[in-house]
Amino acid sequence: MNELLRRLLFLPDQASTFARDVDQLHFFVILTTFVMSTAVGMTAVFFFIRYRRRSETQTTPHIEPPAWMEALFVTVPLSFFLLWFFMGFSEFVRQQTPPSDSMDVYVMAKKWMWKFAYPDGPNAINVLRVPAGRNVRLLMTSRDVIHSFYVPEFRIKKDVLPGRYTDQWFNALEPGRYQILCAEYCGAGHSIMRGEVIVMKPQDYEDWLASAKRGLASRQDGAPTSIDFAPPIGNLIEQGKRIAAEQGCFKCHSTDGTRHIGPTWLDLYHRREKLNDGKLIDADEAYLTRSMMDPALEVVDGFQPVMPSFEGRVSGPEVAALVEYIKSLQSDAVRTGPSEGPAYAPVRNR
Amino acid sequence: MAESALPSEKLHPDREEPHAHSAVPYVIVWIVLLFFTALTYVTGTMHLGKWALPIALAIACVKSALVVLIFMHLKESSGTTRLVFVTALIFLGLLMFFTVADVATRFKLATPAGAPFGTERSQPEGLLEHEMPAEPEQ
Amino acid sequence: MSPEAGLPEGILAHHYSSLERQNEAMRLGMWLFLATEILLFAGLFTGYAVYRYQFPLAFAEGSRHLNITAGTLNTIVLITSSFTVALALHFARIDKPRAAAICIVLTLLFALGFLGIKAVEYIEHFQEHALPGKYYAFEEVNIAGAAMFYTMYFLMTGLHGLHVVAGMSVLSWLLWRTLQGRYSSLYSTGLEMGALYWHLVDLVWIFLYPLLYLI
Amino acid sequence: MRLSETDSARLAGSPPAPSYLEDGTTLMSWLNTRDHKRVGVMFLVAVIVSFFLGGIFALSLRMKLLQPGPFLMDALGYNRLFTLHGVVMIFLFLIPAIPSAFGNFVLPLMIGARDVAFPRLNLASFYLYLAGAAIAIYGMVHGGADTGWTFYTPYSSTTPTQVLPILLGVFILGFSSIVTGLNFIVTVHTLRAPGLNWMKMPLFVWGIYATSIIQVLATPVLGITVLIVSVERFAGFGMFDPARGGDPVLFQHMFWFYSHPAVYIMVLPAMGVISETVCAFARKNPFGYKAIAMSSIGIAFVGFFTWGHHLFVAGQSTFDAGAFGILSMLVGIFTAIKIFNWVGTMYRGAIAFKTPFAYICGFLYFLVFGGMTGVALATTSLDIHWHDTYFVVAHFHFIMVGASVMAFLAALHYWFPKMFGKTYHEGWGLVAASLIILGFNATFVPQFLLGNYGMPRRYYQYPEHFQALNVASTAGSTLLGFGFVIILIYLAIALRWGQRSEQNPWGSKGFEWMTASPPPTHNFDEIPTITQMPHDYRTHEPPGVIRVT
Ligand code: HEA
Ligand code: HEA
Ligand code: HEC
Ligand code: CUA
Ligand SMILES: [Cu+2]
Repeated sequence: MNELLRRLLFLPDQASTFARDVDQLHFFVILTTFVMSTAVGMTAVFFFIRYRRRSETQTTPHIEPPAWMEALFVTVPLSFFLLWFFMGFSEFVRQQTPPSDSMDVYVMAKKWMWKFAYPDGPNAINVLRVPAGRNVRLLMTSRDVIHSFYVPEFRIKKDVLPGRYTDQWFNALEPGRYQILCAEYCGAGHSIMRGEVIVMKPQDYEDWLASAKRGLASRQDGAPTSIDFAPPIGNLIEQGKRIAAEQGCFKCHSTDGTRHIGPTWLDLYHRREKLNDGKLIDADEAYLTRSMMDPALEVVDGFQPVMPSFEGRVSGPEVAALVEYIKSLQSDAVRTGPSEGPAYAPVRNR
Repeated sequence: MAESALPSEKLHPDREEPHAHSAVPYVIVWIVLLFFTALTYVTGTMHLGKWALPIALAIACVKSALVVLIFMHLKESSGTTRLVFVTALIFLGLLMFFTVADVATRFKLATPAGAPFGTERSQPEGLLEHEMPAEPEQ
Repeated sequence: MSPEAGLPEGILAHHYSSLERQNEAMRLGMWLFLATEILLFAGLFTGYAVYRYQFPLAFAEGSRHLNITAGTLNTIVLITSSFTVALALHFARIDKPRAAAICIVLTLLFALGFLGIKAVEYIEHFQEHALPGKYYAFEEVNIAGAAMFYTMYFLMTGLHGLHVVAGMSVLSWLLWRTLQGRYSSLYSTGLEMGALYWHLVDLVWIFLYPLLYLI
Repeated sequence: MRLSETDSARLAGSPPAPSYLEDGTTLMSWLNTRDHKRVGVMFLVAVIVSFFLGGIFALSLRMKLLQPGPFLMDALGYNRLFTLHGVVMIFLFLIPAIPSAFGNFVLPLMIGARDVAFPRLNLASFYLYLAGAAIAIYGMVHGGADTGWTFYTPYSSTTPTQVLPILLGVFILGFSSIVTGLNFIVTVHTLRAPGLNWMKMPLFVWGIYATSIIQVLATPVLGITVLIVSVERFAGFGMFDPARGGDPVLFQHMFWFYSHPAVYIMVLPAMGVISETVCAFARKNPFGYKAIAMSSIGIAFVGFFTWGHHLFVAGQSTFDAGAFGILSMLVGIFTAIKIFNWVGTMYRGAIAFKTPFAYICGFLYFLVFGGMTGVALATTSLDIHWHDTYFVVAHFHFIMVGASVMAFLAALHYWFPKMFGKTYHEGWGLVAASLIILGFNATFVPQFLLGNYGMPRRYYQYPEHFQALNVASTAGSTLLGFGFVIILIYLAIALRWGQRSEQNPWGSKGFEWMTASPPPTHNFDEIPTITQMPHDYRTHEPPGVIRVT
């Protein structure tokens, strides 16, 4: 029965612990909807047939409904509606309350990609790997505008807002691959802001995590996945990272906030950078590019003008990739360490 | 086309405003308003902490009630106009109530300390990140 | 047409059965309009409430750095102008158009005074860079949410200021009509409407004053 | 039984007054009119033009969605199109459609008034509408906006498209809406004919009255909201900008505080139309007059308490979600009361199946289905899956097209003879009606399924497994489009070459039929005194009673 209705209504697979419960109520509500609208429509048709106008001068009796009937009009729908509300709301509260043993993953959304960071391990772009059968809590924020993290098979969705964290949780039943869709309009790339949840056997997941920690993760997720729609922008960032490594930028620049020969790239984009002549400057794309082409022109306060010019050494697209990569380095995107950062506060009432 | 007016509704000048012949109530109200202004100023500059807001709002409500009832003649107006005014206030309260309730009942997680400064354009002009004062505990 | 003796031409529209009806309609319409004004400000009050809830310290700090003297003075000025406009209507209704006109002039002067004081305050803010949103660079208050306090401050006083200006234009027009002798014990609805609007401007300020300056 | 006989008997000798259409035919006599009927007609033309404009946008959207990949236009083009479609359909078409066009025309007639309370303001409302439309269209031509009709921040405050003129246009259109509402409330309060007490008022008047309450009380909040976003865009005040400590969810609260009640602005007048027409075609008194009248006020009031159901997954607190969830359930009840009473009205009636009646049947079915899916969406846990998918799109098109547009069409056909004194071709009317109802189902039923399937809305490209349903939907929308074109054609023919209609071709006892069709400029030679309930079909007496005084 469940399977039949699910297919009839075009509902996707039920791949999380919520899905079945949500669908059950869904069937109840939608079937009632069908029954009621058909009943109303049919009654109208029946009345039309039964009470056709027979002459142009026909008169009709004056009929007022008895009070009990009006009461019925109120109480019957109301009891249905309230029943749905209570059933739905208890389920809703369950969905909004992550269990305390959840495993945390940080999600950062930006135009138009998803970034995942595990508290103790790697980051990944557009691919979220989770073990089957574990409670997973996503702590989500956005870099720019509102996005919404949606996995139809899990029946979960939650807006991802800039400037604050939202959370949601799920427990995937079976290993498999499921699409992540962005469900809040966020601009030209909204419809291709897709990603993938890869649900793995718990053991596979542990293996992957271990290998990722050994530094292979970036290679794994950098390679094109089976999702053909992976937005190019994700690749641009990966490219930038590669170029930076090839050009030796990392000899002088760190990406984790530590000061080296050059300033760190972490949070560099749109930083208000103070130059050695005391001027404040907004580290926008133009400035980043200038810094590569003519580093001596604007020297950051407290640093030596030792950076070589890369004019002619990196091509236009490569500069773009580098800038894109630097832009992607934002501290709350890549949060490492135990998940007790600013986002973490135990959910109350538990 | 006034001929068509029903005879019972003949044109006649305003005959409301029983008190309209005296300006005394206005003067009294004015003085009372000034008094309350002084009162709210005094209590306001005392910084009464938790009580500051309720007291200030209570005084403001009394003041506005005086303006509305006497200056704006709502006291003598028809029931409909009163209803209009009250409804507007109800909806004002409604918007404020549920919106503030939302912010007030969000889980802590949703608004982590300093969260508003968690994004790229976050730093106030002229300050570098490490110079930024942390948001005080509320 | 058989208007009451002395009633100026064209006051009673053709589709009303009596002047009383028409006045009632005008009054109801005006109150409905005032209701829309209240809800217009409702959005800003809600914003204020939300951010005050989120940044209590910044709002306290911000409000302490406003010029309380100016604010209080403005409150007194505005309340008094409300009083004079009420008197204007009163005098018009007891057939003293000269007195009414003088009261309106007084009201206009008070309104100008209000704007003047407000302008002084604004200039101060500009000098301190205590400006809203992205322009905020006020050295003395530098905690999270301080810019938001000034955003709300400028939005609320700005919108209120616009209403003061609108009210002044209405009052100037009413002054003209009063001098023409349009308002008398027979008919004073136009003036009444203008006065109602001006009282609303005062009403909004009665709340803005404690919310912005005192807490 | 026609009033014109009594009229002419009484007025023997004096020639009948010219109709409002003949009272001056120059352009200026229209543009500078104070006559509520002319203002109504001008609004009618304007909203129909807007509807076709929005419809063309809709068809282009549907054409693009034939293919999952890029097709016909680029992403930005698509995003602009659905924004413009939403803005035009809602602010330029549906909100003014019934109140400003038909409300203006028939409301004063129904309450036996010579005009609305403030005729000049009424004309001003029309010009505000034109000004708002002009500015919005300027924005559309110069790049359009790509925010969706909801203008969510911070997207709307940062996108480089022309959001500002559109916002400004919406702001001005809001004023137009407020002015109309204000005018109607005052009209109903002060200009009812003698004898027409509140409990005798036609149900359409109740519907418009309730709508006006919402227009007056909700629209200002939209005004201030779009104003703040505008300030945000050109001056960076940051009230909704998270980078400056602002809360984007606050914007959503303020937006929906207007826009949820606004959906009742769009449906209450439609319900009023149905209350009138169901009585006229079933030739029956309204079953449960008081229940229908009072539930309009109920919707207007409780409709203000449910806005948070658009924010269930937006990061609103669970407390608010629960509160708004249960309050949303209460609104449904008022609609249910109305539906059951309309069906009850048909009981033991004398039903004539004319074109408007076809739309009534469509309306009933679509409103129940659309409304109940609304309740389903308000069921918090279900909304998580459905939010911002095509299920929502289908829900609101079921109500806004399935119910409101059907009611608009019913009104157009029912009052066409009243407004223009012409009759249209009944056969073509029924053809178009069936085409529309069929096409409508074919367009939007697949969208429910798409939503279930998980297709988010505002998607330019979509995963391939959604294609079949999208093609079905597009096919349906073509049918729908043909239906509307047919209507346009036969009504245009009727206007030009149609037969003169009788004063009261439907034999209706709605009070607006008390006077000639089309009515004279001053509406009534004598202000009637109302002694009976509207739609009292126990006798053959003409609607209302004229007492010579
Ligand atoms: C005219 C327009 C209109 C109307 C009248 C409604 C009416 C309702 N709407 Fe709808 N809605 C929209 C237009 C409308 N809506 C739009 C435009 C959106 C999307 C906006 C956007 O995001 O762009 C939307 C979105 C929307 C959402 C948000 C979905 C989401 O984004 O996640 C919700 C959620 O609760 C909702 C609920 C409701 C409810 C409960 C009603 C109720 O008023 C319905 C009441 C009616 C009934 C309930 C039917 C009659 C009942 C019976 C006959 C009872 C019989 C039953 C039994 C006996 C069991 N609507
Ligand atoms: C009153 C409101 C109203 C009305 C009447 C309609 C009418 C229609 N709407 Fe629209 N719609 C909205 C309000 C409305 N819509 C809103 C608010 C949104 C959300 C916007 C947003 O996301 O911000 C939306 C979004 C929306 C979408 C989703 C876009 C997306 O999310 O990506 C779609 C897609 O199918 C759609 C389709 C249609 C169709 C096919 C019609 C049809 O009913 C239209 C029928 C009319 C015609 C077809 C025109 C008449 C005929 C001609 C012009 C002649 C030429 C044609 C032929 C000869 C075939 N609408
Ligand atoms: C020899 C060391 C060195 C190498 C190699 C180097 N840089 Fe730098 N870079 C510096 C120093 C030192 C500064 C700070 C002084 C200045 O602004 O010129 C700097 C500044 C910058 C800035 C401006 C940073 C800020 O905080 O304003 C950017 C952007 C930048 N480098 C990019 C690059 C890129 C891209 C590469 C590789 C293609 C690179 N750098 C390679 C030393 C280096
Ligand atoms: Cu991200 Cu839509
Ligand atoms: Cu809603």
